[in-house]
Amino acid sequence: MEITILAFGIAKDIFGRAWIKVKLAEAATTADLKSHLETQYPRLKKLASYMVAVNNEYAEDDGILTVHDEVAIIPPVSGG
Amino acid sequence: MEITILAFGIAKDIFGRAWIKVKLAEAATTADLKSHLETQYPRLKKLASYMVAVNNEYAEDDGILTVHDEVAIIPPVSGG
Amino acid sequence: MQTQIEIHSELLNIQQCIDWVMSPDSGGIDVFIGTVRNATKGRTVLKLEFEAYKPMAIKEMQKISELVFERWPVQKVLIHHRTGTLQVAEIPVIIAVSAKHRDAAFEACRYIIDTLKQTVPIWKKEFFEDGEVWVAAHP
Amino acid sequence: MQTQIEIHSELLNIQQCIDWVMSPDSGGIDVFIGTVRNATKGRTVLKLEFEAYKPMAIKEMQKISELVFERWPVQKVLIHHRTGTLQVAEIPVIIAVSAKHRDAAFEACRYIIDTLKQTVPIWKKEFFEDGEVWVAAHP
Repeated sequence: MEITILAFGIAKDIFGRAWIKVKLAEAATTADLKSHLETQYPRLKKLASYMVAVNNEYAEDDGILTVHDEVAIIPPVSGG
Repeated sequence: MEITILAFGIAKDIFGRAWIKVKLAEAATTADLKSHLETQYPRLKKLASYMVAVNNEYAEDDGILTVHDEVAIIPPVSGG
Repeated sequence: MQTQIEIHSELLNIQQCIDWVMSPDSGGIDVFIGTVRNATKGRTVLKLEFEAYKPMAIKEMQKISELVFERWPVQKVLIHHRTGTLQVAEIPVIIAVSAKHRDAAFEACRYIIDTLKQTVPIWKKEFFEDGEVWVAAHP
Repeated sequence: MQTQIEIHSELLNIQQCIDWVMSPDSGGIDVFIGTVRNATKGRTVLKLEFEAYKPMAIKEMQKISELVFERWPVQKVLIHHRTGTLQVAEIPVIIAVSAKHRDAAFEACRYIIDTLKQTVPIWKKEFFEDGEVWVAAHP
């Protein structure tokens, strides 16, 4: 399946754009997405941390992704 | 000696005016003033507490008063 | 160490207070705004009257401010207190503290209002439908 | 339980925020105002840029507000956050909390800003004379 991944903050700089598309196996998990992205964009591993958000909620590593989800990469936040 | 005593808040109600004059022995202390006032105005003893201020500072009971001091009765404060 | 302390009977101006404490080397401002509540222990409050022993009150506020600057790394401290008659929802007190880091601003601001209520010679009379009372006067 | 949460790129208006949280049954309001500081760790800051993942940021702010109402007896909670380019001394965030008693207002306000900085998806880029950096991105 092909999923669109939104990027914010430094993740946007790392991807070079505000969203990318990635191809994942059906029933792929958040952890699968992370390892896919880290292979393609090794700079992600240099971050202090980063989270994946699915449908505007922080996602667990074992959460299963579908093509209907809104998926975003959340680097360390720094608002306020 | 005769000293003018300023009154604020409920002390003004108790004295019936914003200041009174009291006659005290030379070298009278804050404690002497208090017992003098409490005899004349027993309602003072009903207060939760009250302090004497001398020259805009809270005074100790053993502080000695002079005719040149600005003396005030400070009932429980409730600003803010 | 910059302090602005005022006691007067005019309306307090929030924006002016905040403008005064702001500074380009501050990262945060904490502001406490007291407001006249419409009830005390279930009794409807019609209005309040504040009276101050002004020279001593200013002096006590200055002491509080000096202690704050000794204890916390803050940049500016403002304390404005109003006197006279205040209606419900009006503002008797504004305290504003700016600091590089927010922790100091929060802690100092809270310390100031807590201490002001204990030491500064200002008195408040509450007016109810059926009477009036000097707050805290009696046990 | 009244909450006002906004994220936008317009100037934040302090007076409007405070007017909104005020209420006749409140006795105190605590307000936290973030301001853009002119330096970070000794380096001169020229400007900041704030970016938000807006729908998720609003949702996270709502969660914070709900938790505040569960935990403290507060009356109104307001969180306004700005996005876009901010100059030194401009205001990225205003948090205001009204309550019957000041303790709840202070504690809730501080909890909100502390938690916002940990969970709400908003990012800040600092611009220096010789470069720029996403705050907190790297260890």
